[in-house]
Amino acid sequence: MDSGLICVSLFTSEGVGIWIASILTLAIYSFLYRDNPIYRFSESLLIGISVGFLLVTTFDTTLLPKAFEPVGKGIIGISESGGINSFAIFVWILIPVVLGFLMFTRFVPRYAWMSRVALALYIGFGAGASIPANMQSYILRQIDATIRPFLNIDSFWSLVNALIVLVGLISTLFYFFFSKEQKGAFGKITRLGTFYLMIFFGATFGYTVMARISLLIGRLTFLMKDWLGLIS
Amino acid sequence: MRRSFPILVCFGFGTIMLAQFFIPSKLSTGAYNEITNWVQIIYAFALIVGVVGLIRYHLSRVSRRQGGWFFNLVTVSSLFMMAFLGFVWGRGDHSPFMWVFNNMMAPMQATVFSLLAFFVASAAYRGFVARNIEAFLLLFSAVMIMFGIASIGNSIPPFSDIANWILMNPSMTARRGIFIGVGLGTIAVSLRVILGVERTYLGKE
Amino acid sequence: MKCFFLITSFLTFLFPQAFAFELNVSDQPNDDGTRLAIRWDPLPPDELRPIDPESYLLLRSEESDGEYIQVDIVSSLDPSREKIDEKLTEGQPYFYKLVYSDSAISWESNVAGPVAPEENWYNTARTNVLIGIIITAAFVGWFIILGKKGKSLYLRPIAGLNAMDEAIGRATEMGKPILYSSGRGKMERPASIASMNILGSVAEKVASYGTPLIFPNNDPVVTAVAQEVAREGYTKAGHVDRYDPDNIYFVTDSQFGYAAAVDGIMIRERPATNLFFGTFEAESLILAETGNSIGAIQIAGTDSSIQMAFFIVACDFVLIGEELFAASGYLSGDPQVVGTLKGSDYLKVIIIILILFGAVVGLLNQEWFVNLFLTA
Amino acid sequence: MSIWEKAKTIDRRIIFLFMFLGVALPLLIRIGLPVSVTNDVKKVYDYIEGLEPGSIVLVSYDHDTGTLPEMLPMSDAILRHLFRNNIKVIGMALRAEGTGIGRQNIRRSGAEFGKIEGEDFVFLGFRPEITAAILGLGTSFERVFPKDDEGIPIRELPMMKDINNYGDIEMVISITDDDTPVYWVNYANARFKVKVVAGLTAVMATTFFPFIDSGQMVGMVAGLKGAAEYEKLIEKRGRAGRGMDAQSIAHLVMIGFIIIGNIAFIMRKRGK
Repeated sequence: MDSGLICVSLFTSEGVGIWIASILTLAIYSFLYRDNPIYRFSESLLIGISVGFLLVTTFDTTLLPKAFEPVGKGIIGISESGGINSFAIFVWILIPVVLGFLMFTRFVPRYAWMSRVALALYIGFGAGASIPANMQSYILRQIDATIRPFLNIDSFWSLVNALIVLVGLISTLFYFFFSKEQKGAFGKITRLGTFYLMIFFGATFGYTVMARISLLIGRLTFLMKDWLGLIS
Repeated sequence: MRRSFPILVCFGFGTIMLAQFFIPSKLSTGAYNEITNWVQIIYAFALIVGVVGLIRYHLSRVSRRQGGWFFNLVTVSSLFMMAFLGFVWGRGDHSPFMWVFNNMMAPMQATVFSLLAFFVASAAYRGFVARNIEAFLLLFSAVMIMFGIASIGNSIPPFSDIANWILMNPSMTARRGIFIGVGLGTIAVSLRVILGVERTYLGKE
Repeated sequence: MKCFFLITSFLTFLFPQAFAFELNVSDQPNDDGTRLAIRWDPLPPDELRPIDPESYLLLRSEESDGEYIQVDIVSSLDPSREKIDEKLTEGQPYFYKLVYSDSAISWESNVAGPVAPEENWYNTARTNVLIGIIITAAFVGWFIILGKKGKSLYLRPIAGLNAMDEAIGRATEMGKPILYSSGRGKMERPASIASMNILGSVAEKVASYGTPLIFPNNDPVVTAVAQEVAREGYTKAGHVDRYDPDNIYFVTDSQFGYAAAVDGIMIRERPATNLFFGTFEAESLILAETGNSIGAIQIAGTDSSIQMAFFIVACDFVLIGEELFAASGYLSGDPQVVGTLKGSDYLKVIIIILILFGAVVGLLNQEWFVNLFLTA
Repeated sequence: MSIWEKAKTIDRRIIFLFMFLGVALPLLIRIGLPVSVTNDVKKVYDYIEGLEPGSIVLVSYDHDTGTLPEMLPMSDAILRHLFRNNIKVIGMALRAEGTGIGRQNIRRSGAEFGKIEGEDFVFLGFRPEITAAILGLGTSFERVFPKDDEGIPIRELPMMKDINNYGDIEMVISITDDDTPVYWVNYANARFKVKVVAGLTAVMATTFFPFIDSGQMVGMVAGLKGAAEYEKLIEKRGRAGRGMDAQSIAHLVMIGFIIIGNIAFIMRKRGK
């Protein structure tokens, strides 16, 4: 065994940090036993800190450089040159900021509908961008990946594998048919599709376990090594 | 106006985003950059609205002394503390803001994440029971992968080979099937949104 | 790429002196007119064969005998033998040359150019995506029109959706709330839109029963939309008075802060039913396992293939993949939405035919067909 | 209620407890589960074992801090082996974040074996632009790194006196979480015939099998498991062994619970 329990000193900035992090870590783990005020405290703390963190970073990285500073510059531009050009630029800069401020109409029920203009822009943007992206990576690329192996069949087993993959894809796609009842011969194919899906779900679950356990190893190593000094 | 104008905006920006994918010209890339900028700005304002709502929610519970109001107070005060640290001393590497991030926020998040190590175990115990063929396949492929990839089975050739084969063939192809389905579903929803057929998100009045 | 490299090096091995060294410049296609592609013959040129330097300088000028500035360092081993020069001015002609010099020798290639970058208005490399979208839009659009005419269509049952009424009813009987979550998805994701549609139907049902609906959010824009959608659902059911905006609120955008918060809400409010619809990430199982521990009926649906696996293991019912997007058609019965499901079925038939055909053609070594699906 | 009925409604905290013990105990107490050494790792070990004392090996830290938990046990084990065999080490980094990691790692391991910086090992620091750096080292170390990480001209470092280019070193070890070794193989190995070894994350391993088959790479050490194998070869169990033990035991605990759950299910079915 190693040297035994030697906690990190409480009298350095680093030490205080390790102590606080360790206590909060234990507080979260206490949830595994049951809900309790200590967990609830750390949960509330985490929510508050994370929102504060988000607020500051959003202000620093988006609102200030992309909204307020350009507007400020626009105003200076108008007051200095006063031309129609600088005014047009200013209006252009103002559009997203105004749209953003429309979000605040949500607090006034009568004008709340105005915030929908901003939401509509936001959602239209997402919908328009997602169509080609999905066509490209979720459909064309998947077809390509399924049929490309047939170009390089060099052994009996590579053919068998390519066929297993082909049958799997087709039966899974049949499973997703909505306008046809899953019975008879068609039902058998869709059932085969569910078999493939189950293998995928099992494999994904099994494969992810390793990464999740690594997280726990990481936290326990922190507690036992950095804090308690149990591991050399 | 209240309803048709937002739908028009949605149609307009949806079409621009769709078209710019195929148009490499300067105007198109410029529009793309400008719109993503706008979206970020709108998001930032929505966030402020969300945070204001959040603070109102917690403060009203505190002022009404509702059950557990102390914890609402913890949330609001830690939020203000973090904002204060960030706005006064900045976000530099050695700032108090980053100290709180490194010693409080990051370890707590990592710990919540690591709860999954426990939850995968309890979910597996309950869910991996061979009630029928489907459940058996789910169980079988999970155990083969766990044993053959991450545990001592990795050193025993047939197990690691079987595990890799499952990952690369049947599992991969089912995932492709899901991808294609999700892709089609996504495109259909997006088309309905752009065409104004799907308008639930706008509510009514 | 590796294969290409092998072939070219093999060729230079066979015919080392066959060609005089040449540098080429051409417009980079499918761009906004700011890029040029510079390509060169295998290095080294004959004159430098004895020393075979590993790097050369690539120079650019706006006039053939003007001042040249360094653009890049070219490695003699770079198998692509190509550099893309960026951030140029559209319409401005440019000249390029490759040079090497040391104390003993100084060498210059031919001057390539002048070539001016051209702006393009259509990306030819994406034609297959465009055709795919046109076909998809045609089918979806056609069935939306059919749906408008009120043609009713058969839909196969989906277990998770059939269970929805029962799950809502159970919460009502037990006098407990229903918890809804759309996960980590931002509002611009179509999965979030699908989730909002489901939320609308759920809100409508819940309103008539008077069961509280709690929906903690991870994204402020989702909060804004969800409040609208829920209010609309309550209004449709004729109980707008029962709508409580305080039950749909933004919690935090931190992934695990959100997971911790929803876990806490579950343990304290004890919902009888948990509904998880939208884009989920690693928090999926944290929510579903806690939900299971309080004995809630759980129905989930997500577009994230990995999280489906966790929901399958931990929830009572799961909408797999595309079923999430189909849900709004099932729940609302809107013939236009139902129509698009039919359209999507036809598209699947087309994809299956393409795959079968592609497999046969692939076996016959017809690479051109497979390459039709290459994306750039 | 039979025991099998009880198994159905088992308090999940019992499962949590076993998972906790399954991870915590192997971290605290060395179990030393059998680790079978794969060929790719053995090749690396054998090659280093065959080097003369005083030979020079270049270790490049080509990864970020995010993957540190997976990479650190590996670099520790390899450096221990090098220093134990009195091989001199040149450290460098092709990734900015690798600079701090490499500097710390090499100094700590060096100190462990009483090695002196400048004589037994050096740390040259970070260079961007992978291709140019790797090619440049082929002509002259001094041209790529005129000064070391501390700003000392490398001509003044006793160890670097006779080192001009790859010709004067025995091998390159790239410790990385991406495909940087492809560059080392394509430029340093193909052109200057220097031996290349990769230390990789587990997920990257499959990418590099072809390079080992073709002999372009001496071998590789992949993931926590590869590091554990290396620890076994140098007969010094460290954190990789512990981590692997914890992984294996935790997985076995899970599989055990799944088996119990299924036995209980079968017994309940029989009972009915």
